[in-house]
Amino acid sequence: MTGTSPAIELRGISKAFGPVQANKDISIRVMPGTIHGIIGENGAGKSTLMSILYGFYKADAGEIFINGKRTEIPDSQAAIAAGIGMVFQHFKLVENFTVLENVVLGAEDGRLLRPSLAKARKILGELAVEYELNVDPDSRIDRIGVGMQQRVEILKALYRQADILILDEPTGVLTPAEADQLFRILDRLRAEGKTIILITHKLREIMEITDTVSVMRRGEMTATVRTAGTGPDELAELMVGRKVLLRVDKAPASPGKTVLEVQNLRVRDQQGVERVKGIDLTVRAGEILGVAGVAGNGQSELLEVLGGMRPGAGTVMLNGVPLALEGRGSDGQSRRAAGLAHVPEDRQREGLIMEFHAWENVAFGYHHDPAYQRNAMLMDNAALRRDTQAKMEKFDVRPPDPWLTARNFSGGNQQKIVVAREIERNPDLLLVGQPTRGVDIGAIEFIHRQIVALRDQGAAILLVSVELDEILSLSDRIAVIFDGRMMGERLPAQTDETELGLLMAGVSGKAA
Amino acid sequence: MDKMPKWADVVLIPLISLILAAALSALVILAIGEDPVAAVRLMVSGALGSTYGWGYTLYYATNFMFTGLAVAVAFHARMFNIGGEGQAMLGGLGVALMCLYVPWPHWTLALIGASTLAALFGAAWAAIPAWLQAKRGSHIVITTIMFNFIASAVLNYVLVNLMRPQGSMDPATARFPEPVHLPTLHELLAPIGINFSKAAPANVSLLVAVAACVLVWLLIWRTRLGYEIRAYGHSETGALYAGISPVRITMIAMLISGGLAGMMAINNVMGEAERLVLNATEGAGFIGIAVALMGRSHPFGVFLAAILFGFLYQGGAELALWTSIPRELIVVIQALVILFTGALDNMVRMPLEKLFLSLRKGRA
Amino acid sequence: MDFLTLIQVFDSTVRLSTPLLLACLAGLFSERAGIFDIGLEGKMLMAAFFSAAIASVTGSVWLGLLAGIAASMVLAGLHGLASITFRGNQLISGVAINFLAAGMTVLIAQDWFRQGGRTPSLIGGGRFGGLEFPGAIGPADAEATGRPVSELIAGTNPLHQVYSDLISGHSILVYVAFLAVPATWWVLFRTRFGLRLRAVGENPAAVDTSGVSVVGLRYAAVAICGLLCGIAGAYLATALQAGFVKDMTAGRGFIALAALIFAKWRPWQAMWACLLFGFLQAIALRYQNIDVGGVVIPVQVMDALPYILTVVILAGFVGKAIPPRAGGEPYVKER
Amino acid sequence: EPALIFDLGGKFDKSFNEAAFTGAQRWADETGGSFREIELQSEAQREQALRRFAEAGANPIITMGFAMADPLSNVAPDYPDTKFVVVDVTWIAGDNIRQIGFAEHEGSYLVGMLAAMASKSGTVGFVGGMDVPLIRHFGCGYAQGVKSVSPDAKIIANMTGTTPAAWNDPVKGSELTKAQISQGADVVYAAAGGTGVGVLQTAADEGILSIGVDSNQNHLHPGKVLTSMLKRVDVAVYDAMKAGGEVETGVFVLGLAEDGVGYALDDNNAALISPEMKAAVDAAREQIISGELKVTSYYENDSCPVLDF
Ligand SMILES: Nc1ncnc2c1ncn2[C@@H]1O[C@H](COP(=O)(O)OP(=O)(O)OP(=O)(O)O)[C@@H](O)[C@H]1O
Ligand SMILES: Nc1ncnc2c1ncn2[C@@H]1O[C@H](COP(=O)(O)OP(=O)(O)OP(=O)(O)O)[C@@H](O)[C@H]1O
Ligand SMILES: [Mg+2]
Ligand SMILES: [Mg+2]
Repeated sequence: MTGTSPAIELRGISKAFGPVQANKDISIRVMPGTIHGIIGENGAGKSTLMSILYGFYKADAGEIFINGKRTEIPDSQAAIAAGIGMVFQHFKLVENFTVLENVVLGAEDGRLLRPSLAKARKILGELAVEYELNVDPDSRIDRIGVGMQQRVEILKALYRQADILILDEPTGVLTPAEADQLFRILDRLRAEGKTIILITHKLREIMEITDTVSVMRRGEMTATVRTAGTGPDELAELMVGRKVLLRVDKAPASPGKTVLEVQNLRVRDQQGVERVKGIDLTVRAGEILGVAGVAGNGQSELLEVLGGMRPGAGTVMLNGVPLALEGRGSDGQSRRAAGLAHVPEDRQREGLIMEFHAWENVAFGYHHDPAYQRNAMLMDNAALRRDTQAKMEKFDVRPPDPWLTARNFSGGNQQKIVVAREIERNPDLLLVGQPTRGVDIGAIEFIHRQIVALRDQGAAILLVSVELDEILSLSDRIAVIFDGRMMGERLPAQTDETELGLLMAGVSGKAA
Repeated sequence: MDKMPKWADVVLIPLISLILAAALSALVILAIGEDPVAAVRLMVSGALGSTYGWGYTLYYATNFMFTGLAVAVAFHARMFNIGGEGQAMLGGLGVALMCLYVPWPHWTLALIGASTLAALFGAAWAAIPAWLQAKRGSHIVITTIMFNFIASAVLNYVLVNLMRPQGSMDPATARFPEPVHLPTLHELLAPIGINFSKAAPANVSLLVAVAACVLVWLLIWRTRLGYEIRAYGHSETGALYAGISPVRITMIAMLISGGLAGMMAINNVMGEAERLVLNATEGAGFIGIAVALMGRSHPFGVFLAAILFGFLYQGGAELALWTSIPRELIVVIQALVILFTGALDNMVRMPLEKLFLSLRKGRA
Repeated sequence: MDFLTLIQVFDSTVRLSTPLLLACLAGLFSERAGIFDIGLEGKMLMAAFFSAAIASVTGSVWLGLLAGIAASMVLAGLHGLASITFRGNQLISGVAINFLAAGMTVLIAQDWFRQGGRTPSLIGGGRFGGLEFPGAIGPADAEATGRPVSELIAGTNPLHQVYSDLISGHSILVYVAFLAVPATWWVLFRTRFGLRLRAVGENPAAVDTSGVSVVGLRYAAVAICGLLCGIAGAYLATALQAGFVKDMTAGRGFIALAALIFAKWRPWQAMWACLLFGFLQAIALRYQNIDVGGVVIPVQVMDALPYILTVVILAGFVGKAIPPRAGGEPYVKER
Repeated sequence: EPALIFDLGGKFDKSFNEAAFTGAQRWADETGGSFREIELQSEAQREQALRRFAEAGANPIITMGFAMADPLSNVAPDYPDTKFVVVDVTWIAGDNIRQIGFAEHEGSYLVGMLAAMASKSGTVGFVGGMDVPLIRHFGCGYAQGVKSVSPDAKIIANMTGTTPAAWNDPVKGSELTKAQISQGADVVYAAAGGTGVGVLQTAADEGILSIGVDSNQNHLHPGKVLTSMLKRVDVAVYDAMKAGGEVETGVFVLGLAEDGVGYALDDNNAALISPEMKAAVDAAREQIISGELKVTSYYENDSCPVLDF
């Protein structure tokens, strides 16, 4: 292997999913023994590109060179043979298999299982020592945490003797401490001469560990630069295509009476695992309470209980009236009747029915509204369409066509429909989850302004977001959630990302 | 953008699927040494060539409208109700009880009473699978299959041991009394001067079935409940978000579905046989699946598909009568329709989507 | 019930469980790989017809068996095409296959034999006879001694009775079916193929990204399913009976499905479930109404019992039956 | 053109329906005529089949089995110009209907005698089809015949089921036969339509004798079928077709005297029936015809003097 030929070279990769062009004519080169970062907004096509390299998807056009040799990668088998390993954004593990079985799957030595398992057990032991990747080989995947699961994925790749390791957003589900450990491992792998591609949204991580970085936007590769020669500002600009100014102009809050009061709230998920472990919080009229935290620490469940989507235990008072947390009166209808509105975290799975027309979606959750009824039996669809038209125009939904199905709007416009529907209700309390996930910068600003305007009208707003920037710029108070508990509350002016980051990792810094 | 225009999805795909099914059926007929053209001609003349044929075609179509609507309503809530057969059997029991043990003064009242009990019995038979699905997550397909078998055992027991008249040998109820006789199309049309075949069993239930189509259409597309059913069918998490109770919708959709299937009995039990016999449903519950698939779960589509299957059924009976092609030919056709419009949908859809995509790209 | 009668009932239980067991194991392979199959019934029926038809034409039951397997595998291939290649709805495909078999068998039977949708009765080499184990009492002894078998058996010791009546004398397919149980267990839990098969029913993406073909595995599973259903159908037509009659599977495919759920998709449990359902059938066949401690259970209850039990299981009153996680879902990478 | 409607067992049940087909075929072969036919698939079809043939102008329309009684009494009045013939029904009203019944108990008596004479174990079996008076009628005559030869013979009687499916369930027939064999039966009489195929098959497999019904079933397993209780449905159908649209209506019951029932003796079972057996049976036949010997009918008071069902 000569030092000059890149470990990976992609030339002119293109990929369309039906009408969506996920990758357009993308080329990159990654030198051996380096860590190459890829950043880009949601939906930019990062995962798609890497899945093509790993043979999971087939590119419509383009060539792949591994160590300078042109290589066809029609399936993952070919990728593995070429020395590529990949840790997917969504892990690909068999949940009710043991760690050992997952590692062996597809890499067995013979037709019989036992010898393979025995051998894998031995090698796993060695790898554990070498890379500090300790996992009990006999635990079932569904009984171990996500951090562990990620280790299993890395072990899978190492067991297959991958020289090239692709990690797709590996830190999204990790605490900072776990992330640090991961980076130590990556460092060591690089030192051994392995090539690593790291996809992440976190500029800090890019700056910390990568050698080179590529930026993707809307399916295209907009730039590849040496990490040492750039900075977060430039990268952010490359990412969204223009100067980023994540500052929301807003007047200071003037909080009024308490609207939402939560005491000792507990929530279990479907498997019976407690995800929210006794949370207290209050939100007052005319203020925005931001809840920060790493994804998966119970903030989704918190929103879901408040929004009436799942049962919980504890006390929740809205305008001084207790809300039912399970059984009768604990559903979304009752919540809306009590003056609550909810912009859910996942607009496509929750906030919208993708097969419904825009006008049908504008009634979603409010289909009992008397304004939408013609008589006791039938709905007044004409009125609904008029209402939709008005909302679309006010919120600048493009195209403003009530007859379009939700699926046919872009992500940002889908979100605008949801936000319009909820904000236009003038709720006492608005729950907002990840309001700008996958939304372009223009729409972000618009949506932020609408939220602030609602606050200024005197509504109480509970904002949940994994984007610290968003939390910092929108909130009047910030609460940090970790492992289902509140770690503490800060005022945005008196804190910074570092402190919040520590709290999010479960370390109560200044609190002591 | 959608991958395809809506009309292609609603009209073109079912049409192509149907043509494929028809072509294969023709091959089958050829393979058993018969002439497909002659067979079709015989089917057309036998099913549509006389008011007698129409009478049977519409009679069968009435059955299929009920069962097709039943399957369609459940489909809208993303449930696959294979239990129409059992629900219709139980509906028959309801009709028989009403007709035999209540002294009705007039058929109109009897029809109302019998439909109600038939719907109730059908709904009750759907209720347990629905409840198990909603509360326990047991797969409705498996439970409804099981309930079909249990229904036929129940009916068997009731007919053999309880409702068989003294001294009668066949496991069937007594004949219903004269006042509950439903007017046939002959009797309905005679006053307005149309001479419809006296022998054909199509009866006033046809009008009930058509009304059911309209009502189901209103229900699904014009009422809040329909809105909730469709929303739940498209996305369960979405339904939760909107405060639509999955348990409630599952139950209601299945109760409506079972009720519709049960109501089929006013046609075959009350309108035609005028007594309850074993296997009175003759597989109509299953044909409902094909009808709903063909009709894209839309009541109007169901209406058209029911007539098509009524034609196939009557035409098939004629074939069995006048040629050596067994009646099972229609079972094969039914299977092919289900296969192409249901299971192999993508086989037709994928190339079409590509075609439309390239057409659009070409234009752009 | 005296001891001999009990043996008799168990004997008939074994006979009646065999098709259930074969179909149940067939379903097990398919569903463990994530392909739900409510078309077991249809595949069995098709196999029953073709095995009987070919056996009656050629006079060789072995050719019949092959034909039955081939026919069943064609339907299995169709199910694979619909649910794997074209990613259609597996349940709808199963329903279609059941109808297709119900119709085609009669149609072809009528065309070939003109006997109202049946095949001619199979005689001699057209049928699987019983395997007489060494030392067991069978028809040969009866002929030799000139006394009926029942009398001979009644006159021997219980162990010999069990051996002669229950163990010996079944057709070879019965032994195949029961040997298939440990074989299935071994394949599933002790081989590479089994590991992959189970994985593909739980999370096909994991298998795919491990460099193994999901499509290949699923087709293999569906083919095994076809093979076993083929044997089940052939057993019905050429061993349990002597020829094909219309709809002769009579819901056995669905009982097998019920047994599969009952067994929670595990091979040994599948065997016990099938034996239980076979036992219920044996009882229902022999006795019209069963008197249990003064309460008369009508035969219809016995007929419906497998179905009722399945519903009870599904309701979770006897433990929850959790199907393979990816079951019923086509593996779609690109929306 | 005459029409023939077969019952659920199907045209080729080797028994009841096949007998009708044989008669019709004989008529067609002899006269060169043709006839319409249909095999019913379900209860619900009965009326449609009747009406369809009547509409198409078929005459006479010959139907098989007691289950046609109700549909026929419903349809016949609508087509006064059409003649209907129904086999196994004798109790309905309608002056365009020819109703034909058989004295099955007389024929069964004769084969019962043969069974008792052929049995070595002293135990004989009876497998009935659907549990209805008609089949008990068969069984009762059979039992009387058995008892007349050996008064302490044991008779094991089973019915296949309670629905028409019982006419066509060979597996169940086979299992019931196995059960009877294990209880010692060495001759089994099947009066069960298509189900009997399974009975005869199993009897042959297990090395005991069987008795067929309706058609001559001796040829199914030569040397293993003791005899068949003939019910001359074929003759009835043949006669009706021959008479055509002029067929005489009313109720006709055919017994030994009319040669409507009997037992089959041919090459296939010649070795099984010794001259003494034949002599005894023929003597009984004469006595029954002459009225000297009376076989009690199950219908008389819905019970059988020598057998409990
Ligand atoms: N399997 C698929 N089928 C259809 N469309 C897809 C599929 N996967 C991705 N897409 C679409 O392709 C585009 C690129 O998606 P991709 O997952 O590659 O983005 P990403 O950059 O990884 O985003 P994120 O940061 O959210 O992970 C998006 O518009 C997405 O909706
Ligand atoms: N899953 C899908 N099915 C059909 N069409 C889609 C799908 N996803 C996206 N589209 C189409 O592709 C176009 C681009 O969608 P995408 O979500 O990538 O927009 P975008 O450029 O990211 O806009 P925004 O910034 O508003 O999110 C949309 O207008 C929509 O018509
Ligand atoms: Mg991604
Ligand atoms: Mg977007």
